[in-house]
Amino acid sequence: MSAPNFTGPVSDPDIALYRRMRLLRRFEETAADLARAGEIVSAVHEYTGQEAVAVGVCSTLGPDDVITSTHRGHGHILAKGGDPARMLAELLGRESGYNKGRGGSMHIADLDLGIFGANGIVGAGAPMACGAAYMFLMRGEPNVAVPFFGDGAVNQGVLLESFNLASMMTLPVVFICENNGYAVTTPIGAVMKGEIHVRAAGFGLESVVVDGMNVRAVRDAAMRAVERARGGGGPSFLECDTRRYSIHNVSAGSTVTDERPEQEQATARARDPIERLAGELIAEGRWTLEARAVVDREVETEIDGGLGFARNSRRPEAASAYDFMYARTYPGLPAPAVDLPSVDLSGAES
Amino acid sequence: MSAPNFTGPVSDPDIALYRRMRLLRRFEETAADLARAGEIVSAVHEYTGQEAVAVGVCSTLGPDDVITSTHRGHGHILAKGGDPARMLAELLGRESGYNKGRGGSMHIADLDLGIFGANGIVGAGAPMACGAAYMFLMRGEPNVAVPFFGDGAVNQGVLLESFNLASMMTLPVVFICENNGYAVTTPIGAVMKGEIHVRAAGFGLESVVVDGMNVRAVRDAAMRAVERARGGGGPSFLECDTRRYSIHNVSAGSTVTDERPEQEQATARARDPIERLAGELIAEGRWTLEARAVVDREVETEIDGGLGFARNSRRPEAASAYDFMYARTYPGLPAPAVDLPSVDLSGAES
Amino acid sequence: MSRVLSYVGALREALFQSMEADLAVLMLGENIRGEVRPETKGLHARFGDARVLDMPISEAAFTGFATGAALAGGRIIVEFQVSSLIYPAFDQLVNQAAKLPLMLGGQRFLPVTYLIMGAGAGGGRAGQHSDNPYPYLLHAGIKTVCPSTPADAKALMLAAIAENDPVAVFAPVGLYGTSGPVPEAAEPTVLGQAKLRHVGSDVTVVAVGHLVVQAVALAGKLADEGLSVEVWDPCSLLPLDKASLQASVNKTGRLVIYDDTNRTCGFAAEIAGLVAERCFFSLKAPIKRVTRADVTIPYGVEIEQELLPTPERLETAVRAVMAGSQPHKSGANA
Amino acid sequence: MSRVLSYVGALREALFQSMEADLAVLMLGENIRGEVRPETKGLHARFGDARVLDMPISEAAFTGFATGAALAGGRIIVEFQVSSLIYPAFDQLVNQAAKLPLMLGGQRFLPVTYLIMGAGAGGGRAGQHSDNPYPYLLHAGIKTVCPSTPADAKALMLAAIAENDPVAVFAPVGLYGTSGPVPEAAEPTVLGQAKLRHVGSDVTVVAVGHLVVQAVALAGKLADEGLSVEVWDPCSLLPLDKASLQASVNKTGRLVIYDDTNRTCGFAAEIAGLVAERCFFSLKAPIKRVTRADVTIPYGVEIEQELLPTPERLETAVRAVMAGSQPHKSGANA
Ligand SMILES: Cc1ncc(C[n+]2csc(CCOP(=O)(O)OP(=O)(O)O)c2C)c(N)n1
Ligand SMILES: Cc1ncc(C[n+]2csc(CCOP(=O)(O)OP(=O)(O)O)c2C)c(N)n1
Ligand SMILES: [Mg+2]
Ligand SMILES: [Mg+2]
Repeated sequence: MSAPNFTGPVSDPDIALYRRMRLLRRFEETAADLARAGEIVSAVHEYTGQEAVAVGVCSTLGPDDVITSTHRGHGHILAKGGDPARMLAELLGRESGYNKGRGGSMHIADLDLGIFGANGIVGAGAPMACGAAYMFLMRGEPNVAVPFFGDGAVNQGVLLESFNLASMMTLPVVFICENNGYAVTTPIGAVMKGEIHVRAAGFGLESVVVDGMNVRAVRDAAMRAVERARGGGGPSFLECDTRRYSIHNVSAGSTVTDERPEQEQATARARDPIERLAGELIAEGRWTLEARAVVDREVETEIDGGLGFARNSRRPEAASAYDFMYARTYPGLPAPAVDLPSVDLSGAES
Repeated sequence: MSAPNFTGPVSDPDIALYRRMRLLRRFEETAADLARAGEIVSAVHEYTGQEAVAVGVCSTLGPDDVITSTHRGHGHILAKGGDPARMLAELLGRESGYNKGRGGSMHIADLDLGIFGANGIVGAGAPMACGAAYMFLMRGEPNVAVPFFGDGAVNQGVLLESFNLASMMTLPVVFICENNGYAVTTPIGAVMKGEIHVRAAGFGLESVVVDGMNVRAVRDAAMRAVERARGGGGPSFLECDTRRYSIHNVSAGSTVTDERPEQEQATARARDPIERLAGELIAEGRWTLEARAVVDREVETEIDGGLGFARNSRRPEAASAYDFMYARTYPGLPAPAVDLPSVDLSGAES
Repeated sequence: MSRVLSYVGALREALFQSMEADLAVLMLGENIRGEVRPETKGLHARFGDARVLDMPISEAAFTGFATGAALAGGRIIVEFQVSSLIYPAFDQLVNQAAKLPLMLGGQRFLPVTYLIMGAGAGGGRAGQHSDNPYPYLLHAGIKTVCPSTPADAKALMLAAIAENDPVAVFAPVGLYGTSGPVPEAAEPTVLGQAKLRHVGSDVTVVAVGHLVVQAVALAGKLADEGLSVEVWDPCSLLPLDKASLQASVNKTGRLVIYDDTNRTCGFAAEIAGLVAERCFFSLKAPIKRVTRADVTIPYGVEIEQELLPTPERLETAVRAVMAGSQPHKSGANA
Repeated sequence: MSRVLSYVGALREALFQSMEADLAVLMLGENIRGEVRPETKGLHARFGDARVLDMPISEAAFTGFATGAALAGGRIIVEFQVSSLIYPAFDQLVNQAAKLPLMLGGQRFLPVTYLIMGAGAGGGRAGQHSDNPYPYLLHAGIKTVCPSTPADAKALMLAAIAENDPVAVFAPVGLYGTSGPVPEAAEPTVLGQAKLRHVGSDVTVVAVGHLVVQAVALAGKLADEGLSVEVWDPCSLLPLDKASLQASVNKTGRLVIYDDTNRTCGFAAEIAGLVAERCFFSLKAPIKRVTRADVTIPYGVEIEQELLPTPERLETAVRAVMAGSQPHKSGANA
């Protein structure tokens, strides 16, 4: 059970899982606070509650593997090894952010870490993962591509088409469905009949359900699917039963309340993936409360440091607003918002 | 076993099936000839070989039921009760055509017969069938909606989304997949793994496979699905194993040859649905060769009459080119191809 | 009788009154049964499951569903909760719904309204949630309105629903914070009628949606200097009130177009083309377009502003056409 | 060395030479392994399964697949076998591929070419197969070329594939029957360079794709009458050679745009807007657009012609701008 991209102070891989989940949790709580306070200007789709999925899955991946993510993407990016400082810088719209302040919450990417980006459009990342997986296959590289998406996405045409692409080409793709029961306010049971994993199996995907609040269960299931894909066995589908703790998203001044049944939320919190793993590790005698406190403090320090870095970074210069639209620009391309010089410059001469 | 929309000279419903299949066959051979000769200006996607599907399915439908069709639509429309004369008129671009010469081969429709139209875009009719089915359900009407589509369509997002719509709302929809093995030159096995009906079942659709070259088998399977839908039992999916006899489409001057294995074509023709039914009826002692010849001649007469009608009909007036774009037009809407009056008319005065 | 309603509240009232008045009216969209979306709050409680439908995240299919339901006798309102969600449904919009009536040779009407919420940029909505995609629908010939006041929001929404053709209603996010007097009665307006929001004689400013407010403010400011700006609000982008536009430009002789969508082949290009064709001899100065730059909207709010039409740029353009009415000589600008 | 090739044969040669030259180049599309499609005939036999991919009828997914493959190091050519097939893929084109480079803050290039076959109307292709949808892509900021000769087809296709951004290549169905000299060597052209197809001094005609041929024929005919028509072929619609367009209009003082796509917010609108903005003081007459009507193309070939840009209408427009250089007085036209 290796965790290729989880390096750092902890040597027990399960404690590394804890640490990473804790990082996701505290990052996201911090981001949500910043959004409520208006320091992050856009809405933030909080990942809290679902940490076991991103961390369990990404613990089986290396930097040459690719993920695509969603509107609720911070967790995936951190789990794949993303730097919280550069992520916070992106959320604050700074030049030092992953996307130089151009992307924001829904587009954070680190191509060098195989993070092809969060995506504001439900389901849209999956076909890109298939394309990357094809390149791996074609070049004989043992990498895999892992698209994350929610329960709501399984009704989106482009995702369903992607199931077929992966299946027909025997691509090294592991589809990860985070079934948190809702798309905004709409329960999945109201917009589909039957089970998500059954639908996926109908496309010829090797398909299983796993407890998405149990990081070791997710990791083990993901490992099987990833090894299968690396070995040429083709695509699989992992339905992770999970819950988000927060409302759909948070932003400054929002008055939206949670419409989900209270009991459901209480039950979800009782399954908290972070507390669960910590409790198990301590019960297994592999860890102590004190050691946990040390890790928690390290995480706090990492986030605080990241936030300091982000806040101290500069914002993009106004003059750079046109940058990156094209790899190559041409005279007059891209067209500006106003074409004023010509008012005075256009002449009757040829 | 009623055949609600098959009226006319034959009282034995199975002979009515024969007659209708024969009509489809001869209509399509005629249309293909007209296309090759350039009298029909557009390409024609020949339905020959697949007659048992359209006829078997539509024999279970009445005029209040709805179908949506495809680029290969003539057969569906005739089977649902379409008038060959008005269809030929449409193919020749005449005012007396179903769509007043505006639609052509890929858009023939008769809303009064519940024919929502052929469609030039693969898969695009299915969601419309779902919408019609919803209106039936909402108004408490016992009608069903039946989208036809090919094997190639089962990889198209909007069709897959429609499977879910029908399933989630328990709509009275019977999806008819005509699996003729190919999308243009691409075999279905090259663009998907596994079975089409299994994929459909994964969406919660009641799903069966039927011999699409056996009209009575198709009819019986469709009847079960249609009755189920009328009774509130929800949607089903019928995969019809069939073959088209011709190349993908025919048009004047085309030099495209058939790339499919010759043996495959020979086997398909040996399963000819029309010969099969005729042979069975005669073997069952319900019919004679002589009676068959009479029916065949009637069909010939009907087509000849239709072609005469079409050829004698007038073409749309040039001045009517802008008609039907909107239910309600406005000054300047729709905009014309050239805005000449204003060159001389636009003045400096207000 | 008028009361003050918010822009979104006015849209909501039009939905309620339309559904009240005609049992054939259904509404479908994502999450519209919940209480999160202000434009549909209470609609489900009032009209029930059969007429208020929560859709799966299947924009293409539910757009086609609306087409089929309309052909089968319904009068359907489809909500897109974000403007860019028309893209996954694009084939069903521009190649199906927009074309069906003609392809059918007029066999049926197609009464469908597309309500496109949250159109436009602002506040870090970033690349994929900042579009104002009406030029795509205009090019496809889909009737389109973009109301700029709460009263118009209600009247145009009512008119769109009553129309027997597909109509797209754009609700700019830039107007969500506004409110104003709205008549209680259900009084649909006639499509294709522009409004003069400020009368002037020196230059015509065509402004759309939330930019109308900004243009009127500028007109007020410049009036103090003796510069007389006419602000022309199309209200309905297709049909377009060409006669009234021509009248305005023929009067002022100058035109600036102030429009918050991409420049190339945008609405401003169409207005410029129209006026260059029809009012040429009245024009005293070049036509100026103040639009978005043709650049994906970045997240950072400071650079975002560089790319959007701003009142400052509008003012510069207005002053430029006033100054530029005399020919200047110099080299071409690429 | 040049030989005569057909238009489609020239495109095909560019595909072969690009794949020959760079192992990273892959092509994907529907039915491209078969022998039906002339532009890819023999490609699969030559380059094999790994580099020539037959795709399922999943336009959205395979467009996204190309994006992902490009981010992972490929240089991808995507074929749409009919122009309207960009609609099911619209989100992946305009909201993903077009925006990714900026949203990523420039982390990667996106070398993808969209080859859009059979664009345009003609011969009963009817409502859903007659579109010429480049304005949609231009509005989205996607680089777009529309070659009008076999030589340009090859040179622009090579350039598109070599470009490190998404580029759409439109192959008008109206040019399928044409042929002409094409250099054997792989010589990509530079994007954004227009060509004067006929030099003149009285009026500039901007013509696109298959209409270039018609415009040149008309220029020849009118030359006999002493009317000197300049035919300007943009070749590349985005980037656009604005400098050369301005030079031409500044010389002639008159402009007619001859473009085979819908009028409203079309390419002709953009050209008119640009010239009304930049060459105003050179203009001697109203700008005229000869385009399609904003009407779904009907099946019947006679009425189809009523709605398309025709040489007759072009001639009328050219004569009108020549005559219309003096102001006329009368009422406005709605
Ligand atoms: C194609 C598309 N449709 C709708 C939306 C608006 N939207 C954003 S998130 C969301 C809900 C997604 O639900 P799910 O996939 O279950 O993910 P979750 O939010 O639960 O993580 C919706 C409807 C969108 N961004 N893209
Ligand atoms: C969405 C879409 N993609 C591609 C095409 C081009 N096209 C027309 S028919 C066809 C093949 C369809 O195959 P299938 O669905 O099996 O029907 P069949 O032709 O076999 O009856 C294709 C690719 C189209 N019309 N629509
Ligand atoms: Mg969810
Ligand atoms: Mg087929």
